[in-house]
Order: sequence, then C-alpha cells, then structure tokens
Amino acid sequence: MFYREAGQFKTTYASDMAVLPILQDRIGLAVILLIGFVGIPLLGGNFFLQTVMIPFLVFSLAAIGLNILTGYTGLLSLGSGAFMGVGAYACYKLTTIYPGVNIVIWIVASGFFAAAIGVVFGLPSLRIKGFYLIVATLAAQFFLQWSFVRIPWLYNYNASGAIEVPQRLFAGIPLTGANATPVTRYLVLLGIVTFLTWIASNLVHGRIGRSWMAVRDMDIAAELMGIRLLPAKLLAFAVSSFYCGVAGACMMFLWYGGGEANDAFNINQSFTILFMVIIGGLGSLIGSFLGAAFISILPTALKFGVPALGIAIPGTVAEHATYILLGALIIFFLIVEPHGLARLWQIGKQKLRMWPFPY
Amino acid sequence: MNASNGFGPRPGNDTFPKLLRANAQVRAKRPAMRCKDRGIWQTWTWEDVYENVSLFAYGLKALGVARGDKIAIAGANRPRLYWAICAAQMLGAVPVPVYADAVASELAYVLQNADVRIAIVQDQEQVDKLLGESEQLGQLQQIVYDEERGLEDYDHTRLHAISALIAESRDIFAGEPGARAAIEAEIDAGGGGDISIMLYTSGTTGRSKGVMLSAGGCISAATDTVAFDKLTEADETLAYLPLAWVGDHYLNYAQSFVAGFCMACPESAETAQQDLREIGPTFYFAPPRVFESLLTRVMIRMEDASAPKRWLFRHFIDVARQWGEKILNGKQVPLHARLHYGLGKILIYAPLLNVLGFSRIRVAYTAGEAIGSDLFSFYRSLGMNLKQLYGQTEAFLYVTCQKDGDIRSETVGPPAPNVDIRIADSGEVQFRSPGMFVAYYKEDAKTAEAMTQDGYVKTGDAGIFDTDGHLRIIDRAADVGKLDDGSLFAPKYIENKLKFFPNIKEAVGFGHDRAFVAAMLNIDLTAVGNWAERNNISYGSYQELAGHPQVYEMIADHVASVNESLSRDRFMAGAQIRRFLILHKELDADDGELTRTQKVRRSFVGERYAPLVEALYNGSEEADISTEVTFEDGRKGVIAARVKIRDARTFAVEAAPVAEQVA
Amino acid sequence: MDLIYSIFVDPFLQMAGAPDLLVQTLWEGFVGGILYALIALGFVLIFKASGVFNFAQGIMVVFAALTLVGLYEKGVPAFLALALTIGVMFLIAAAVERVVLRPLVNQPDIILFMATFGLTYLLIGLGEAIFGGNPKVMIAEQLYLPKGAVDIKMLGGVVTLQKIDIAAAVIALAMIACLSVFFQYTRIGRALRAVADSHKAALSVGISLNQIWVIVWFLAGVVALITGIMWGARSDVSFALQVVALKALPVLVLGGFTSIPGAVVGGLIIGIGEKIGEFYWGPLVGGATESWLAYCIALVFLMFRPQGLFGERIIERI
Amino acid sequence: MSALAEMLQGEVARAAAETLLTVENVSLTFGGVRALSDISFDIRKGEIRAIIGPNGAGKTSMLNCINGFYHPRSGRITFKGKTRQRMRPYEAASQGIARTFQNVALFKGMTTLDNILTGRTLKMNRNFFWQLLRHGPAMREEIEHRIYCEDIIDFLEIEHIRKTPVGKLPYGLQKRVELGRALAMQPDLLLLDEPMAGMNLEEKEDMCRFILDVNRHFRTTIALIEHDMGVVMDISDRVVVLEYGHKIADGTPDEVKADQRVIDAYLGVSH
Repeated sequence: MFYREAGQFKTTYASDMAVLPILQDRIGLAVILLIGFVGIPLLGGNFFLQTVMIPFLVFSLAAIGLNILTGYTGLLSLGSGAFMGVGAYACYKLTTIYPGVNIVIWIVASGFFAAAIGVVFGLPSLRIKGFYLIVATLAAQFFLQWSFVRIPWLYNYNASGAIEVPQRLFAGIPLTGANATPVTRYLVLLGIVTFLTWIASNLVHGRIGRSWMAVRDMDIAAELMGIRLLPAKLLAFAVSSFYCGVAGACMMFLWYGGGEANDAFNINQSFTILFMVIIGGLGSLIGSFLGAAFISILPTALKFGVPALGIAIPGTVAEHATYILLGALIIFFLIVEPHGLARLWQIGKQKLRMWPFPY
Repeated sequence: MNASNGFGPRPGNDTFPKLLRANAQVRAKRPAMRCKDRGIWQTWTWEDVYENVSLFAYGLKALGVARGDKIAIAGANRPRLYWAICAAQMLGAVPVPVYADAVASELAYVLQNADVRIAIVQDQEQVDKLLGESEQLGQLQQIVYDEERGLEDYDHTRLHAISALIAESRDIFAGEPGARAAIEAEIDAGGGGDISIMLYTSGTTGRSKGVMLSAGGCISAATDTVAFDKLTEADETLAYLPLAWVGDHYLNYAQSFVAGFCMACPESAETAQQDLREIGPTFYFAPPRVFESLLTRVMIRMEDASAPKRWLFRHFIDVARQWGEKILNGKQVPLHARLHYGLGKILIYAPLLNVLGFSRIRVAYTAGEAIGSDLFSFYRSLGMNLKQLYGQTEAFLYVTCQKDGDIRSETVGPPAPNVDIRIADSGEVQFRSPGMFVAYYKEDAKTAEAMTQDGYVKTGDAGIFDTDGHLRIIDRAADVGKLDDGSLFAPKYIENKLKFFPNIKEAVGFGHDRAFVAAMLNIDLTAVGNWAERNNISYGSYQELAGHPQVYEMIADHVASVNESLSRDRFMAGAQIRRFLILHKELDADDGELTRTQKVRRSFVGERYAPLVEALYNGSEEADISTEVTFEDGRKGVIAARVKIRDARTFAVEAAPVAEQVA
Repeated sequence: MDLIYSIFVDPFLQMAGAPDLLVQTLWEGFVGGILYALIALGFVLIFKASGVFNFAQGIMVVFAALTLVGLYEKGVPAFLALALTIGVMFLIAAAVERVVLRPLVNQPDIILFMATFGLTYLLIGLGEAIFGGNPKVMIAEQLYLPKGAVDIKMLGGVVTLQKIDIAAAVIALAMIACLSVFFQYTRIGRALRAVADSHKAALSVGISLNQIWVIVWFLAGVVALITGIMWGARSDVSFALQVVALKALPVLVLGGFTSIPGAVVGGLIIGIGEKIGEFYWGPLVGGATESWLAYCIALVFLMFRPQGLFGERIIERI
Repeated sequence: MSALAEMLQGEVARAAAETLLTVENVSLTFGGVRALSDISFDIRKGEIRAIIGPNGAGKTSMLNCINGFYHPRSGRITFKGKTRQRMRPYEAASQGIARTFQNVALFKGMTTLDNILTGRTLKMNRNFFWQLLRHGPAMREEIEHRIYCEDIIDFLEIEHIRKTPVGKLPYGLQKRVELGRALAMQPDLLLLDEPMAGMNLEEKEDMCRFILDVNRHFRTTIALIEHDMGVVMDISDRVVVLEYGHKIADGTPDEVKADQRVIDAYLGVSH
C-alpha cells in the first residue's frame, strides 16, 4: 500500500544488489533508526529503557549471533549462553587490566575472545552433524559455565564470585556502573547493535553468507563447488560467538550492571536465545530482532502489563504463567508458521507491495 | 508537394541526426536510451548514442550504403536497432522498419517492394527468414545483425555483427580524424526535404504501401505535439510497440529526439509487463484492447481478494466514477468529495496504478480504434491522464488529439496543432498537417488517389464535428451506408458500441440497403465464462455457451442498451438493432474472417454466413449453418450448428434522424 | 613434570592403593549410569517410533515424580497415586499427540525438536504452578522401596551399597529387559520397530500412526515415572533434575539414538566415567566436574566414531 | 618400418597431449560390496564423453571417484597430468572439475542468482575484512562475478527466474540452474549426472542444445551419465559402458552400439 515501486529501476549492479533495493524500505529503516536514537530516549522513561529496550537489544545481538550459526549455516547450538559469558568475563578482565581504554572498545573487543573459544568448540562440527553437534555445544556450555565459577581469576577473586561492573566514563559521562543513566547505556548499546547489524548484513549478503547457506542447504554440493567445509563452519562459529560475546559483555556492563555466571549465562539462557531464533525465523536478521522482541518483552509485559490492567497477580504466578505461555506460544508458532515471525513479516510486506491485489 | 501546402520543414535541426548531434551537446550526460539486459537497465546517454550511431553509420558506409538507399530494419525494440534507424538517416539512406513477426514471405515482399540492399536485423530468427527467401531477394546484398547467438557458424561473407562494425569504426576513428569529419559532413548534407523514413501501412485493404515521410515534416509534427503535451527531457517512455508502426516511430523515436527524453526497451515481450512496472513511464501509449485486457485482469484478480478488500475496492472505485474525472478535469468539486477521493487515492488508486506501473504517468494516449467510455473513464477516474488521438501513418500520426482537461470518450478531440481538417461532402474527413506524407513509394497512382487536388489527405474515415469542434469518427467512409428508409447506417460505430460490453468480443452489423439493422455477435469466452461460473452454468464448449438461453438473455440486454443510447443520438437513432444472433464460433483470422490486426472483414463474413444473414432478415427463429474452419494445428474441418436468432428491444427516436447531414 | 605425574600416575596409584574405594566409585557410577540410561531410554523409545528428538523427556521425569508426590500429599494412598500418575502420563501422551505431533507431522526434525522445547516450558510452568517450585521428598517407603545400606567387606575395606541403589539397578534392568522383550516379541512392539523404518510398514501392521505415537509417548511417560521415583528416592524431587536429564544426550550420542542396549551401555560409560573422573581427576581442576565431564567424554568418542558406538557407518550418497 | 614407428610415436604423443583425464584400474568397495572393479578409460580435451550402463552399474560411483567424493580402494586417477590417490572434493573443484547431480542438489533456500554465484566462490578472493564492509573492492569483485553469472543466465535463458528461490522452480528449470551453477566454476571438466533424467521431450531437447553449446562456446570437456540412449548416441563423441562395476565397452557411439556385450547388457533394461 505504501510501496511505489513503479519507476524504481536499477541501472547498476551495485544498486540492484543493495540490501534494501526498494526506496520505501530504506525510508522505513531511516524512520526506525530515528525513533530508536531520538524518539525513544526522549519519550521512553528509564523504566521502559531498562526493562524493555535494553534487554531487547542485548538479546537481538545474541539472536543474530546464533542465527548466523543455526539459521544461516545450519549448525544447531546450545552454547550461546556460555559464549555470552566468555564475552562478559573477557570484557571484565580487559577493563580491569586496562582501565584507561574506553569501555565500548573493550565491549566490542571482548567478542574476539568469545570468537576464539567458539572456534575451539566448533572444531568437532566437521565430523559431527545435526543433533550430535548439540552435545559438543552443551559441552561448551557446561564446561565454560563451570570454569566461570571455578576460576576466581576471572572475577578478580571477588568475595561475591560475581562480576562487579566498575564505573567507566567517556567524556565525563559514566557509560557503565551504578551512575550510568539508562539513557546513556541504551544509546551506547543501540550504537553497538546498529553497527554490528550492518556488519552482519554485509556478511550474509556476500560471498561468505552464500557459502554458509550453501553448507546449510547441501553441504556435499557445497564442497563440490569448492567451498571448504571446515573453514566455512569455523568462521560461522567464530562470527556467531563474536556476536554472542559482545551481547554478553553488553548484558553485564550495560544491562545487569554486574552478576554471576550461573544465573546470567546458564543453559536456560542458551535455550531462550534459541527460541528467539526459531520464533523469529531461521536465516533472517529481521527475524532475530522480531524473535528477541517477542520473547524478551513477553515476560515483562506479563509481569507489569497485566497488573497495569488492574488484575493483581503475585510474581510467582506471573513467572509460571510466563513459562506456560511461552511454551504454548512456541508450539503454536511452530504449527502456524514454522518459518517464524520473519516469514509473517515477509508475507505482510508482499501483501503491501501487491496492494490492493491479493497476489 | 510539401512546398506547395506550406507544411514543410522549418528552420533549425531539420533531420534526426542533427537533432541527435544537438542533444549530444545540450544534454550530453542525460540518459537517451535504456534496455533491460543482463538483469539491469543498461543505459546510454545522448553522448553515447551519438557516438555509437556515428560509428555505426561509418560502418554502414563502409558496407557501401549511399544516399537514397533503402535499409530494412527488422526486430524487437532494441537500442541498436534504433541506432540503425538513425545511422541510416545520417547517411541519407532511408530506413524501412519491418514488422518483426511478419512471416518470411511478407518480409520478402516489403524488402523487394522497397528495393532494400541492406537489412539490419535483431537475431538468427530474422536472418534465417531472409536467407530462406534469398531467391526473391536478389537485390539484398548485406545483412547486419545484433545478437550473435546461433549465428557463429554462418557464412559471414554477407553477414556482419553490429558490434563488429562499431568496433572497427572505433579503431578507424581513433586512427584517422578524417573519418569522423566524413560522418559530420554526411549529417550536414542532410536536409528537411529528405525522406526520413518509409513506413509500410498494414493493409486492411490490398497490399501494404510504403509511406514516405520527410525529415522536416516528421520533426515539425513531433515538435508541435511535444509542446502540446509539454514533454521534457525529464520524461521516460517504454518502447514496446512494433518498430514498423508509425506509433512507435513517432511517440518514442521522433518525440524523444525532439524533447530529449529517455526511451526504455523491455527485456523481452514476455517481461514487458514487469519492465513497464519497473520503468514507470511518464508518457505512455497503448491501443484500447491493451487497456481493456488490463482492466479485465484487474477485476479478475480482485475477485480473489479478501472480502473487506473487495468492499474497499468497489466502494472507492464508485467514488472515483463519481468524482475522479471531474477532479482530473479541474471541475468544481465539493470538499467532502475531494477528501473522500483523496482517501481513495491513498488506499486504492495510487497503489493500483503503482502495481500496474502507471504511477508516474503524466500523459497517456490511446488510439487505433474507438474506446469504450466506461473503460476510458475508469482509468481517467483513477487520476491517470488518459487521452485519445486520431491519427494515420499518412499524417505521421497526429490528426486530432484531446487537450488536457477537455476530454470526452466519444470524440477524438479537436485538430492537433497546425493541422487543418475539413469534412468533405461525402462525410469523409480530410486533413493537411505538418507531418503529412510525401508520397507512397513507387505508387504515384495510389498517392494521387489518396490526395485531393488542393493537397488534402483523404483519411477514408467518415466523421462529424461536434458543436464544440471535437471530431467524432463514425466509421470507414466506404462502409457508411443507408437503410432503406434512408437513415444513416454506420456499422463500425454500432459494432464498437456493442464491443464495449466486456461480454461481447466481436460484432458484425448489417443494414446497408436493407430494412433495418441486424447484428452477428461473438461472446467473450473469458468474461462470459467467468459469469457462467459465478452463476454455476456448466458448458462444454464455446458453441454450447454461445447457444445458452441465459447468455442470450444477457446479450439481449446489452443490445437493448446500445439501442437505447443510439436512440438518443440524432445521427444514429434510425439505425437501432432490430435482430441479432450469437455466432456458434469465434471469428478468426485463420479463417480470413478477421485481418491480422483483428479487424472484422464485414463483407467476407457476410458471404461466408449468408444463410444466417438471410435468416436475420426473413424473421426465422433459428437457422442452420456449417462452415469450414482451420484449427490451431492448421488442419481443416467443418463445424455445423443451429443458431438461434432474437429480436432486440428498440427505443422511440427522440430527435428525427438527420440523414441529410451526411450524404 | 609433577603435573604430568598427578595426571597420569597418581590417580592410578590411588586406585591400586584403595581398591575398595575404586569399587565404591564404580558402583556409584554404575547406579548413576543406570539412571542416565533410564532417561535415555525415554528418548530412544520416542525417537525410534516417531523420529522426534523429545527434549521434554527430562521434565517428564520431574513432572511424573511431582505428580506422584503431589497426589500423595493430597492424601491419595501411595499405590493409587501411582496408578493415577500413570493415568496422567497417558493423558499427557494423548494430549501431546493431538496438540503437538499431529499438526506438525511431516515438518522437518528441527521443528519437532523445537516443539518439544515448547512442551518442556509448558510442563515446567504447569509443574511449578500446580506443585510449587520447592523440592519434595519421594515417598520411597510408602512404595515399599528399601532404605538403609548394606556394607560389604572386600579388598581390605568396606563398600557401602545403598539398598535403594540396588533396587534402582534391579528395577531398571528389569524394565529394560521387559522393553526389549516388548519390542522383540509383541505385535505392537514390532509395529513400533516398523515405524522406525517406514511409516507405511506400520500402517500395514494395522496400527495408525497416531495410536503408535500415543503408545510410545505413554511408554516414555511410564519410564519417566519410574526414573523419577528412583531418582527422587536417591536425592529428592526438584526441577534441578531437568538439567541433569540433559546428560541423556551424551548417553544417546554414545549409544546411538535408536538402540536400547546402546542407551544402557552409553549410560554406564557416562555414569562410571564421570564418577571416576570426578573422584580421581576432579580435585586437580577444583572438582564439580560432573557438570561437563559427561559431554566431553561423549565428544571424545564422537571424534572417533561420529555415528556413535552402535550406529553403523553412514555411506553418503549423492 | 621406422617411419611407422615414428608415426605411432606421433599418434601416442598426440593422444597423450589430448587426454585431460585418465582413469587407471580404479576399484571401489563399500563394506565388501564391489561398486567398481578395475575400471580404466580416458577423457580427451574438448570431447563429450558418455558413461552409460544399466542401473547400479556404478556410473555415479565413477563420477564420485573422479571428483574426489569417493576414494578408490585401488587405481590411479590422473587429471591434467596430476596423479592423485586421495583428495577432498574441494580440491577437485579447485583443479577445475565441476559437477551436477542425479537428483538436483541445489541450495534450496537461495535464489537462482545466488546459486550460480556460489559457483564463483573459488574465483572470489577478497578477504574477510572487505567482506565485512561489502563496499569498495568487495563490491567491485561481487559485481564483476555477477556480470559473469548474468552471461550464464542469458546463455541458459533463465532471466525470468533470476531472483526466484530455486525451491519454487519446476524440475526442468532446476536442472538448468544446476548446470548454470557448474558452468559458473569455469570448469575444465564438467561432470553431468543424468542431466535429462525426468524431463519431457522438449526439455530434453533444450538441455541437449545447452550441453552442445557449452561444449562449443566454452570449449568445456564434458563427461555425462545418461539413460536415454538416443540422446547419448547423438551428442557424445565417445562412450564407456559399465555393467555391475565392470567396463564392458568403450568407443564411438557406433562401435558401442555394435558391441554384442552392450546389446546383451541392455536387453534386460527397458528403454
């Protein structure tokens, strides 16, 4: 309905291969970014930023990471939680060892450590396929989670055994720590997410993305096309873990403001992110955001939304309700649209492009 | 002849090559031509085109092209073929575009008749046609082709690739400056009096004739209409009409050279619709049947839409019917209507036009045959500036055309700029125009026939001027007849009125020298088929459906409403349809009942179905007929049928028929 | 140097030094392995028959145990509660077939796998909502499960065997035996095996796919219940078990997804492996290695036999 | 005499110069089952070589050996003068062996264009960091290869499905896309595994035309497996006939047609 594609013809391959070839889509994106960077900080209160937007962004990042591995390369993983942990702890160590360096740099840099670990645990993926691979990733999940707790050096021998996020300033404004306002943290986070999303879309739309999808769709054929499976898969693991790592660092430094591995980076976290990817849609960046929004906001909505409607429900009940609802919704979605929200999004878009025609 | 009537060349750039050169200077970097190829719209600026055409021309010169030579051009709309046209003109040679889908023999006839020595064609298909007819084409010396595919192994002594020619000349140009100068000289040597192009009329009657048009004439005509429709270099068109048809040469080639806008060539005939949508032209031409089939498809597609959408659609289409044209014509419209229409624009009209690829259209024309008022106003009510023109190859298209904001479906508008029109006593429309043709090639007799002593061109169409000076074309002058009671009978006019009903595909009217008007009809299988499905009427064949009583009922209503409208027309009231029948088979070009351009051969049909005609007039309720038919695969067969005949409701005449008006 | 010593020499010296401890550890591992095997068995049953990788098996164990205890606490006599619980498991099976499996038939494995994730969350939510989140004590004696321990003097030391463990081992082995018999010799059992190969085959046996699914999920439910009882009796009934249940994965990987004996052997390898590892090597790295050792063991196996112990070598075709 | 010897020498020399790939005494077994036993033949530069035989004759296994997907238990395969025992498929690919599959093995989730572009992977060498940007050099490279693929798309006349996910395409078109993907690798040797299986007559004719054109335009050497004897005999220069893993005939179509063992072998099989 809003699309006016007549006259939007491509005279160069560059414009034809652009990620968003349709003008209206580019406008839409611009609007969303504007709202994200200006509208929400102005209008959204601290509570909204802290409990809705920041979690959403953190999970989006993690979901993109897992989607690259599971959605684009077809490798099932239950270790994302742990890789997030690697990022968080790496960032913690880095900033304690070099407090001078801007924290944002460390947050992003911590991704590389996660990537390295990811590669190590990705190695079995050459020989192991499908469900078998889950075991490898579970090994990663539990081993790493264990080491977070068992290696005091990682949490600077705190009595609490947890990460205690220090205050870090940039141009006099606290970005992390107790004094960092939600708005600043939100903006920093949004900046990181935007940038990394751009990078991710570049990757998946180029040669590398194609070889990943080739491996996913038909690995044998891919190899006969000259795509070397191990490098392709390891790269996927590396990039995926990088994103998870950064997400983890963000989670600790820009959201939780401190915490302990066993509750932040446990197996359930891995599940949650997997759900986001599935519900959102495998092999779709938009899907990652939609899935993250859906699953990260749902519980909050229940916890605070329902009482807002005047129905008082004790926290525990809300928690159980969340579980039940989440489970039910997952099944429901898989039944109605196995390809996730991304597909629904696509269909909707197609309808708008064809409006008023049905097809 | 030109000199005498003062419609000849004007000062300035009086040939297309000169225009091209000028464009290459004033708007060097602006796009001149596009072509969907290799997945994107390859684009050439005026500079590029000029360069390529010059090189091409030089290559042709090397092949021995001299002034006055005829160069045949056959193929789809390809930039290189347009270059070919201009390259020929550069050398003072006369391009002769030929219909790409013409069968070998037709092709051969034209090439022979035009004494073509060099043919420039698109691909292997065309080359094969020419080589196949080589014995008839003794005078054909060289063939130049665009697409290499499949031609590698051909003997290349008389065969050349356009790309190769251009490449060679490029080297030469690089080497010797004289070469470019030589081409420049050729351009300067050209003048407005030169024959710019020769277009063969698709002969409704007899063999087709080569219409010679002068460069100056073409350009003056184009200049006038460009001004008339305010076309600028910012416009875009999609060149999808046959090269050999005057419409394409005028609307795309001539006007783009004059106005400097960009013409885009579709990837292929199949993708034309999609390409149209991508390009989104600002200036568009299509014959009525294209608009008609488009509308049909829109309606059918909407049938599948969800209920709320269908409701929205119907609702806002009604709104458009009520206000759209008024708004487009800048009439006074109440505010609430404007708002309502505005909402419709957001929800329906604009998206609809977008999907059809019409979003950006500023001016759209239709011509060739009369267009149904419903059809016509449908598009206009959506806010698309669709207009009618009346034209002829002999006029280099425009004779009349409608002014923005002053548009009615039943007329073709006032005379085009600098065209003067008169209605002969015979009722025939005659004109003099800037673009009028010089003569038929090697057909002086016919030329004389076509002209009056005082230099007017006979259109052969019967027409009437409305009170406000709009021309109304009724019919071919030859076909206009009289009923026994002397009242005017214009079969085509009536037939068109019938055909405006989507359910009626073809109509053949009889009545000249008879007591009353009677008609044979073809139903439209898709439209009536849909109708049948919706009213769950089962049918096995066209014949069965055509014979179905309910179908007869429906058609009878249509005929009645035609009569009703006729009765309100002072010229036509006398010629209401008294009786009609629905033919048991579709009229078909393969059986010679239609021309290749899908025009009814009335007299032929009359003879072929003599028994039915008889029955129409002797009052019988039904009649038997058996006719020989040609099937898809070329086999012949006979189909026999018993055809029912119905009387039609007629209406009291409001104004006495004024036959003497035309006579 | 002494690191190498402490890894490659010292542990074995300890084993040799205190064989009774070794036996004790082995026994612990053995019982643990049996329980892993039981959970894995649940997976295998369902995977064999419906090709679904039922992630919810772990929570089914918890849920079954909770239901049993919960009912008892509501005052239902123990064995009636047991019967009722079995009934509940059947209802669950039926519900799953109707609500989850039937609509998702012919979907790719990953989708069904995900669906069982959803099921897991559903059951967790329900369980907590109905029975509350805090751990419960299994009604062991009410079910006449033995308690206390027997001490066996051997190898110059004492090996203590909890009676419940012995019971667990016996019951588990008995049940495994029954299942194998069921699969080998009963009509339904054969039908189930047929399904694993081809669905048409199953239909030819005259059992509808839907029925078969209900049956296997019910069987899995019963297995889950017994597992729950045993496990509950050893420690207590809590949702923590659900994470422990994940260890069924490495077990399956070792044993192959479709082989009952495989599940047993795999279970034992994992169980014993991680106990030994924890007891003798754990201290080197600070203990609590059970959480991950199982997976690493499986991983190592996989590197050499990607198709698991009992799966046959895959010839890739194109 | 010596002249004759020289002539023979010349013959041999030329043959050697022409051969692109030689298969010598290759045997392959699956857990005791002999798929191929002691097969030897050669493929000359620029020819269309057909491998035919009844079902289960080991034709596909033969191709799988050639492009390194299976590893012969014994025997040698020499390609472009390089002899090898074991090698990974991607090595075969990088040496210039491309391949289509019996039952189409396209990347279902991707568009026609992307599928064909994957064929260019080996030719793309902009490093990871340029890929991150997808601008500058990376984009330039992308475009340069897009252009190459567009030529193939034009050549195979599949413009209209350029951006359609291949999963949605009819079988015949999928086969064509797969051929396109293989062509995109600019292979020296193109292996076609039943390129016309399950096609109607019209599609088969198209495919024949394409295969011959490929052989002519790109001067690509082609080895193909095909069931349709008529087709094989029409388009191939030389034919190898396998039966139960043994080679039973080798030569020009006419020679092979005349061969008694071939006739016997095919009596059983319906065509």
